[in-house]
Amino acid sequence: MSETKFEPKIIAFLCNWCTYAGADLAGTGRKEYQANVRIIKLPCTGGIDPLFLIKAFERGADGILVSGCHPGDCHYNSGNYHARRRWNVFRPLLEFCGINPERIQFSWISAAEGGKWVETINGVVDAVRALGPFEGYQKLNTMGPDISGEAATSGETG
Amino acid sequence: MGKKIGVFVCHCGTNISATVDVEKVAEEAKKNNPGVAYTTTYKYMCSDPGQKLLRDKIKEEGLDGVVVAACSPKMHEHTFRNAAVKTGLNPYHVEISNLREQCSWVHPDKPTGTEKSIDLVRMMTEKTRKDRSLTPIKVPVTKRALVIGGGIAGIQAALDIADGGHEVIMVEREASIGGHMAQLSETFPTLDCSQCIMTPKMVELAQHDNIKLYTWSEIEAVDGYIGNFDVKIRKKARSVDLDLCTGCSSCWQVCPCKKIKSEFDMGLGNRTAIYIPFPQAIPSKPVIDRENCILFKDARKKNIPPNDSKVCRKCIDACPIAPVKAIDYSQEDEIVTEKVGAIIVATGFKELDDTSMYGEYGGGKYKDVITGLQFERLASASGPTEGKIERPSDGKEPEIVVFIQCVGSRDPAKGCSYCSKTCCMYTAKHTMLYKHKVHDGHAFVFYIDIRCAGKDYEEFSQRAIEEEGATYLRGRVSRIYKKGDKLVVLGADTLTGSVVEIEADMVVLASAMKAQDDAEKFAQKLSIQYNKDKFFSEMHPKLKPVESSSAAILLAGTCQGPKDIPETVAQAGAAASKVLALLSADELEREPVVAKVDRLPPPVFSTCIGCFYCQRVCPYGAIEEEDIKARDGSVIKTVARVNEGLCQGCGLCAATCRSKSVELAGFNDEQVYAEINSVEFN
Amino acid sequence: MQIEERKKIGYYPGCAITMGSSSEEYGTSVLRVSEEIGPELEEIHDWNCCGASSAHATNHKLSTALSIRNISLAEQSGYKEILAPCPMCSQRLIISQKDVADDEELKKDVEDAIEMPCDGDVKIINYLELIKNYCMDEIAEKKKKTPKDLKIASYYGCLLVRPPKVLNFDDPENPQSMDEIVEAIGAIPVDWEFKTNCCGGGFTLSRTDVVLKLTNDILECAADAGADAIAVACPMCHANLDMRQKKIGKEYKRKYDIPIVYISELIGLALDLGPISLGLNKHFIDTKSVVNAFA
Amino acid sequence: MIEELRKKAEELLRSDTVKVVFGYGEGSTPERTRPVFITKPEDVNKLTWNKYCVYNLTTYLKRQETRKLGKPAIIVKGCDAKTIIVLLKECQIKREDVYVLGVTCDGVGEPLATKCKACDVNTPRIYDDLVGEKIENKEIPFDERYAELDEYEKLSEKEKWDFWQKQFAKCIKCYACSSICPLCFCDRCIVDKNQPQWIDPSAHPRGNLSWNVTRAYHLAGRCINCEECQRVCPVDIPLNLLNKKLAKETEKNFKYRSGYNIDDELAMSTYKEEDNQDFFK
Repeated sequence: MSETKFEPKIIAFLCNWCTYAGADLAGTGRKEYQANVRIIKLPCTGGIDPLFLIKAFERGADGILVSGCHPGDCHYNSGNYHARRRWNVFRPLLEFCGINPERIQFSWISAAEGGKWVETINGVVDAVRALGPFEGYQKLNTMGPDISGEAATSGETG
Repeated sequence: MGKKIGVFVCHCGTNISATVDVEKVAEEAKKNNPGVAYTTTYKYMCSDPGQKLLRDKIKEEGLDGVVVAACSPKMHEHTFRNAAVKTGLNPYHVEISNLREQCSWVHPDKPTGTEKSIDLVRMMTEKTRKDRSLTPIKVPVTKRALVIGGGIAGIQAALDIADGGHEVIMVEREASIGGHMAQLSETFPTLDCSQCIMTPKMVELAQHDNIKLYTWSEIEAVDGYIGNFDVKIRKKARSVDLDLCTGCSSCWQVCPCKKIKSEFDMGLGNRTAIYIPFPQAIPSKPVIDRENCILFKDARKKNIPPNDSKVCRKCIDACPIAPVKAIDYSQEDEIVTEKVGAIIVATGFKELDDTSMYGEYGGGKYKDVITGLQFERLASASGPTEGKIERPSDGKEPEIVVFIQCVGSRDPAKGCSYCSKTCCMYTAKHTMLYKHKVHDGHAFVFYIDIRCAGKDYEEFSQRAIEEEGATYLRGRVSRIYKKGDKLVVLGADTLTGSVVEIEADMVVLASAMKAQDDAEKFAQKLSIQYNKDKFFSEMHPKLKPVESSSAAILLAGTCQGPKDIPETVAQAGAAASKVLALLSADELEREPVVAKVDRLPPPVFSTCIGCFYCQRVCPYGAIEEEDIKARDGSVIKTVARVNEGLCQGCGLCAATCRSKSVELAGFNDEQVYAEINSVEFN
Repeated sequence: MQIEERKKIGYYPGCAITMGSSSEEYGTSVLRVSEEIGPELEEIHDWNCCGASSAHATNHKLSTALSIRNISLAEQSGYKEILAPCPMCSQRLIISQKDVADDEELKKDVEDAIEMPCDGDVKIINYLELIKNYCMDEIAEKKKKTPKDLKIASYYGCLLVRPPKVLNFDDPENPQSMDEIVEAIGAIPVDWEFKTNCCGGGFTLSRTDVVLKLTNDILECAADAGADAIAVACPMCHANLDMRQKKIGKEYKRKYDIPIVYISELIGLALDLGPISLGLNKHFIDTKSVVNAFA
Repeated sequence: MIEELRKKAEELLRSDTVKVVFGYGEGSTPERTRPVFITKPEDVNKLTWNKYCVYNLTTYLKRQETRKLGKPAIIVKGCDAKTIIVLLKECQIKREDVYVLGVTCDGVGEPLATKCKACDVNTPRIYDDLVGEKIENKEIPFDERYAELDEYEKLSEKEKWDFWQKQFAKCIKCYACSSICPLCFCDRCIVDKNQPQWIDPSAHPRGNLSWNVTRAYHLAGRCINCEECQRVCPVDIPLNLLNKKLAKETEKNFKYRSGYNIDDELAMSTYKEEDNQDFFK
């Protein structure tokens, strides 16, 4: 990444059964896409707490993608439906606080949709690149006393 | 002291190393990360020498956490975790960083790929730091099976399991086992008599030492989980003591209520109020139909115990058993509990009864418009006409019969879009049975398509057309109306593009196979899924066709979707074999990726506040309520607890919990936090 | 309560039943009955053709625009409901309304053409719906005459209940609403088979032979079921069954003398309104037997 | 009405139906009221009722110290009664363990509280006994109920961000908002969880956004709009705007209004197959 050009950092929260496998399939098919994404795998989109997304923004992510199984395909029957409810309220809340909804995107990508994964992730990267860095949030990090991630987890064992 | 983590970066031949500088990735993993005690790269980590390297280094370096940066965890997570186990390291301290499918193969630019790989390895290293040891969950197995439904599917499954040496409980809600197959006259494509092949199986089941049969009984509730179900069975009051009764028939011969429509004969014949559904019934012992028996009617009207009614006591007087009669008017429903390890659901189908749905076919008001099963009873030698084809209205032998296929099937306008699969074949069979009995008669068949895919099926339907002379017309029937004593059938022949009008003596609707009326309620009792048509859903449409969505609950026969007898029997056998495999072990081992609600020392006990959102969202009913009690037995608070046997590890509960009192093992809060926190942002 | 809820309803006569046209007795009797038992009907100002017949077969956009213009006019006058007694009209209006709701582009074109917006949710109802929704209690209350042994075959024809997905009115295969109205005025509804069969309306001028066969089936079935008269709610059905009855008889060698009456006329008779004011003198088949049954 | 209230309270205490009555008492000035906890029948004259009874007493149902007093009778306005419904649904109280003494109300506060401006629960929707003339509950159209949000929703993205940053910057993390909230009843708030520490508990601007967004989100489909959080905020952050926004989304998307119907499934614990998914790719 060059110093002058802004390269957004995207964190993607994916369900194990559909979208993670879809991203694998894109790999098997050698489908090239932009390298800005860091994937965090969870069993199900239903297991994604909005706190994860808040934390990702707080850490400096410029954009977030949440992706899981298509409605009706959830490995756990209804996890994605519950997740959809959650995002139905969480997304407008962030928007209301002045966070551009393009920075937080949702998709259904099945294990067979390697192509859709590539399209989606490229779409997210392009959209966020157009928006520019999420300075608003990132500025908060530097205001006031600095509490780094490490210090915040000081409760760890050992 | 922190963990000692080893990072093993795989070249995967050149699959990874061509576009990722693996050496640099290994080097960076160590840099600024005191927790990483050892890093290396290797050509093929998954090869035997690669695995040996992993094992050796775990031992040599004393590693208690491992990151393998290689292909997708879906490929070799299992391989590397197993390798770790051999060294004594708990497998859940091994994590995979996906450098191949999600990096080297998709980012051809080497610096870019390398940079991303460094990030990915760091994320996994941080997650590994928070990994905890997990032990597989062991679940004991009750070595008995429950089969719900005593049709051909249930009978086959029960016999297979019982022959395999395990006990089987069979529950059938009707008074006899046999199901729909016992009602059929002949079966396609061989035209052998259905009862001739069915009855021996019924007898075998009744006499099997390993099978306990509950007829006239229904499932009240199912609790528990794989290997450990508690089943409550409602034994409906039969009014007849099965142990005392010999089935001598004295009682039903004297019963004065003779005009009750026989369910077994699809309403075409009559039965008495104390009755056996059909002569070959198993058990061959009667039941009193309390709705229609005049004694019970009288007791209800006067609001007295049935024993006090004096209106009619003919059956009990006729009962030759002494000193205690086999008939007992005061019998009540009884609930029994059985423990089983696995359940086969074989609850079958219901034939569409078209009273309201098909107004254009008379909506049930024409006696001579009958359903497929009714035709089976007409054609059956044991049926109400003893096998003579006589139309219900006046007993006349019909000279022209019109068969209409796809009634209630493939008809989205009526809300049923699926194909019932068996009707093409049974309609062809009906035309043959009809022609065999009424030689001068003429059979017309209206069809959409003829779907006879099956061994010898196509030949069979061609025989109906070519040898037996049934006239097949491709088109739908728009209306049936009565004209004199004829039924005028208005239809289209789409192959000639003309309108067809047939004056028929009788019309047979190839009625659809529908899910049982109470299928939805039943599925909820068992926590299994069903589709839009209320047929129970299989776990996977291809690879797990007999498993339901709940572990150790299997599906057999038409409760899962329309199918014919051979298919039903095959599926029942498959379900039985799954049960036998399950019951072959004393204990089951399950992956420990399950949720857990925290428990803390007093006075907190648990941060769970007992709002039970987790319970409401759990797709498996795995969240239970637990009372935390003081020494004196008083309840301090009621909190949630996860039943590990039921939990499938989706994490819905954890994400729903506002106080984060529930965590999912393997994906706990600290692990996810570490992953998010370790992404390098500039 | 019901009186408060009741508002003026926009009345869309359409070409067939408006004053001076072939089926004016339908319109006349509808208005006459509503004067008596409500609800108040008000003719939509400046209404035009509904776009049925030739228009909808040749130019979808034109026919939609024609229909929508009527709806928009009604909307602007503040009506919440439109009564279109002719089922051809009510069906056209409803279908156009649905088409526009489903197709943004079409909506824009139509709005441009009629120079009016069409956003409202005015409900279009047919005559049976009007009676069922607003008048059943009033009929029971204000009924003055009960016909003696008058057996009526309710004939719905094709348009009142079809296509069911769009109209969503009554059971498309075995409708009951007209039978219930017949029963409410004290006549006897007969159970018969041809309630919803086609009368051949679309072929009335081009293929009279087909029409004769279809109408004969209907008349024959009604006669066999013992009907004294056939009740209709469609000017097209009426024309085919009434006007052609003699010719059908000749063609199929059976003498028919079955009065074809509008359901509105029957209600009017039960309310003791004058037969002439209801237009009962304008039929080809003499309606005297029906009128006399109310004596 | 005050007399009736006192009489009812006295009866309840005398008959030992309840051990304590949670009510409003006179405050230090005529414009103030304070919560009172009456345990003796002779003290019922301390109870009062006037337009300054703004706050929601149901918050005392979650507090250990007031729970210790035994079975309470609690005085609730129509708006407060909604809390009772939510607490019942969320298993925090048992119906038989609380005696709900409803009062009809045509608005409180001077000037009139915001929550009263589009009130459709003048008469409580749940109660054991009702004091005051029954008022027919109005139906208020959706738009009118959420009219307060209009001016904020109209803002541009940047204006919204700036507005809220200015507001959140004031936050001193005193947690008065969650302490007063009758529905923030966790034993351990997420902000107090430190392994890991999801939300920075210090008065740092970064934690401020996370805290305030999370607090609001945790009330999604639950908040009954009593506005207590906003009332007690020492730095005047308009917290209820966030709650109201979520209530609006919940109602719009799931046709659910918290605290209105005891038979409704809790919005965030259920789903419908036809739920909105327009924003999914």
